[in-house]
Amino acid sequence: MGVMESSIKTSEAPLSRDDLARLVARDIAPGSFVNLGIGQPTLVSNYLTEDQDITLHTENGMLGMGPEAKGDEIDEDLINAGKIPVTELPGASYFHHADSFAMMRGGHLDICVLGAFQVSVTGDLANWHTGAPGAIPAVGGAMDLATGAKDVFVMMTLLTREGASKIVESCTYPLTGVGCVTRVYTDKAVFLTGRGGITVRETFGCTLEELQELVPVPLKAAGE
Amino acid sequence: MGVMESSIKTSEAPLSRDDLARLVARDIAPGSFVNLGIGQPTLVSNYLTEDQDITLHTENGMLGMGPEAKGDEIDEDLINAGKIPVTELPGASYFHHADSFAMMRGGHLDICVLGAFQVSVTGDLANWHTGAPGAIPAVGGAMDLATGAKDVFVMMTLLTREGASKIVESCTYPLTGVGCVTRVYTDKAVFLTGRGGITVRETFGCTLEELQELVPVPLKAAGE
Amino acid sequence: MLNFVDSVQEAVSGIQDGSTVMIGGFGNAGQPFELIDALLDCGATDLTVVNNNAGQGDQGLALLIKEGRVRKMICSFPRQSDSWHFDARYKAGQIELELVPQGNLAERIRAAGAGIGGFFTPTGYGTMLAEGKETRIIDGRGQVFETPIHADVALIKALKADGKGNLVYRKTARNFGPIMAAAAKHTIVQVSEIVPVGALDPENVVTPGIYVNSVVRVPADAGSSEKVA
Amino acid sequence: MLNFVDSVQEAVSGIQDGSTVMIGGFGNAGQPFELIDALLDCGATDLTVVNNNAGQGDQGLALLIKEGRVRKMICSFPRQSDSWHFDARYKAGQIELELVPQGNLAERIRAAGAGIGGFFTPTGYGTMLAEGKETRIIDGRGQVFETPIHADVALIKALKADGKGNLVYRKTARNFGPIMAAAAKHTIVQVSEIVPVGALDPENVVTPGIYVNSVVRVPADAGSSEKVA
Repeated sequence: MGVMESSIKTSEAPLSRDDLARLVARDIAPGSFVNLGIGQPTLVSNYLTEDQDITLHTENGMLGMGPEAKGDEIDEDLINAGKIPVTELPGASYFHHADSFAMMRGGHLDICVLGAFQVSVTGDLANWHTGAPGAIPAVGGAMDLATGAKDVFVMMTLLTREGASKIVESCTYPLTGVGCVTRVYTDKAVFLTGRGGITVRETFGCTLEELQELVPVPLKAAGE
Repeated sequence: MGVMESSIKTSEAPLSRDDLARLVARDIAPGSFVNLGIGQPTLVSNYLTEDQDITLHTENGMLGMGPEAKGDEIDEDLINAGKIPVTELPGASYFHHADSFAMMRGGHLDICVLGAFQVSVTGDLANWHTGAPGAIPAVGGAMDLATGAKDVFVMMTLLTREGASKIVESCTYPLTGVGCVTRVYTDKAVFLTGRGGITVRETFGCTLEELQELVPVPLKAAGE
Repeated sequence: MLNFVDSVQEAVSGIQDGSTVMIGGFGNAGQPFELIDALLDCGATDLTVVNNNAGQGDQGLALLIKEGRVRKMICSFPRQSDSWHFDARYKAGQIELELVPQGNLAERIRAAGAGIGGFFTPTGYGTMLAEGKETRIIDGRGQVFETPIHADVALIKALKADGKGNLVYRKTARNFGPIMAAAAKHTIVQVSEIVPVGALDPENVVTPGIYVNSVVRVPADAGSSEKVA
Repeated sequence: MLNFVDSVQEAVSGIQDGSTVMIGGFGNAGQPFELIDALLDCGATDLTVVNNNAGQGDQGLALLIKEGRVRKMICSFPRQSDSWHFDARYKAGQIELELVPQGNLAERIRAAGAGIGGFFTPTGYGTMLAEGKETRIIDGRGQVFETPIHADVALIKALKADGKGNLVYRKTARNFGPIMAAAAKHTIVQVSEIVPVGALDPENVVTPGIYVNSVVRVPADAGSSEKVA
């Protein structure tokens, strides 16, 4: 399948994890309410600016979460969903677990940023379970986050350690949610999912044609 | 159908509304959480003693409701379900409407006292709508109260103004709830409903036989 | 997005014809009288209104109904001694009524805000208000399927808002405010006082600012002399 | 009925073999460690335990599992780096696991307390956690039917109780406490402080005393040195 050349933005090199976090942070609209998943997505908080006035939600019952707590700030009653001690910003609020998940499941969060094992062209997400025999399954809030937020952004490396694309025609790992992902941020490109399949917004250190060779689904530039 | 004579308690005369309210109040177990419906049931609050330590719920969002507010106590933000200004007792709490009805519907209230048009032998309740053509229906919280409380007590006169029994084989008015009433307090007798039909706990100013003549369903003394 | 606006007129100016509008309050407690008056003035019509009642006397919601601006009422208790404007429209067949037990009204509003697609409840089972509805027996109890009530706009009243739109209420004026704020796409709040960010204890916030879109300050005593006691 | 008891041992003494026990907490925040220890000591077995996790390290719930007292776990996240006691029992086929998405866990607990017979939610639709469950499309969205989780007993931790059993919590230690208190037939609370009736502002009560049966004071620093960070 041929890929048409296009004028989408690119950069000289793949993005580092921090560069990727900076990019996601920049793409979050001012005033948004955001939930950052455990792991790589947590890095995004390092690059949110005060001007953006982003309010962070943690599903264990808080809006207005501040940075990780250090030293004397550590309070065992104030943790995030990853069980890391955090801080409270002015204007914060606390609520119980059902109210917190109602906030997420009711579609009130603007953006949720999650890690992933695989994302399909139609936005299916697999990020909770490898399905390996004998593995003990653990889902946490992943399915609620995937189905609840207005936009679900995924952050991941494009390729597994073995070099397989995590962007797939159809997920082979057990699903977290169906058709829920709206954008995928990877070290090599930003993908948009939705009606009409997957498109590429920008690439990092590769052309669209080079990207196509890594990904087993037909790609086109966004906006074409 | 014959009625067996029995040794159930009786009194010399039918009970007044206030005597009936006093009786209901006396029957409420210490420490209970209680909702008193609009109208006649509200009178019960006048006869609850401090020793009983009863907590009153009002479905518009409060536990620990005190007596009706008078004079300077009147606060338009503090009303009961009948929209009457009330007061707040120490240890009160406020909550929103969904939490308040969750409390009722989740079976946490010990007793709810309601008025009624009719109660059937199996405890069906009709108290919200005459079903008259052209009547504008209005249900309020009646159906939630009827189905939610652990015990539903009804307070009413035994007979309509026209002399018809409000204890019936089967309600002719539209139902509020099915099989929900556990006791019926009337001016002429206290009835218990439940498995095995209706029984009479005590009579006021009449014998069980005289009572039977007023009521079109077979009666027997409770405990027989 | 959260906006602090200068007038109730500005607050309601975006309400479209045909909208579903939730209005807070139970009796006078928590009724956003000034926002309702502004809705009357702004001219929006063909409204579906969700409120516990259907207007009282010659004010607020009753006037909206009198003026023919309400196509449908969703409420638990329309008939009151002074609900004459609703009564007249209803008897003339000029207003639709969806009568909902009060607990179902509250739970259906809560379900909308919480992303619940529907739920089973014992309330109303075996009654005429369950006619035509799906039912099933769960754990030996008859239950009725009820669906969420979503709204385009909520008009509510709170005591204070902080600069993030966090709200606290006062006594039984809290009633429908928190659940309506979560159920509507756009929530407009009138408050007695706006306080700085940080002035509300995070433990005591009742409605987090995420549920609030427009805040307008209406001093507590404004127009109170016009209210029905 | 509300009781104030003198010890955690007395508080849990009525828990029967075969009970379903909800245990509050998310991570260490809100975990009623001392009540769990007392449950371990009291000997009740064949328990179904509802908690977000399935025990960590060599303490609390993990020890209950190690000792073979838990027949079934209902939780969202059993697998952690230090969940070795659960892992061992699970791999040996000695413990049943009902894995529930965290939001469904919270909503199902809430449903039990609120008298809801069941509800539809988009969470889990199209995934293996919906296999065998009733589904339907509502407003164009696939949804899964979920049922309430009731319990015989809840063990929770709060900051303060007043003499009526009203509770307030502290920061993210609130988590499952309020909904578990409402979902269980008998709710046992450990608090740092017991205050007189009237000492809590009625506007700020989080769990009304109606949901509380036994209160025991456990000073905040008791045993904290034993806790995993």
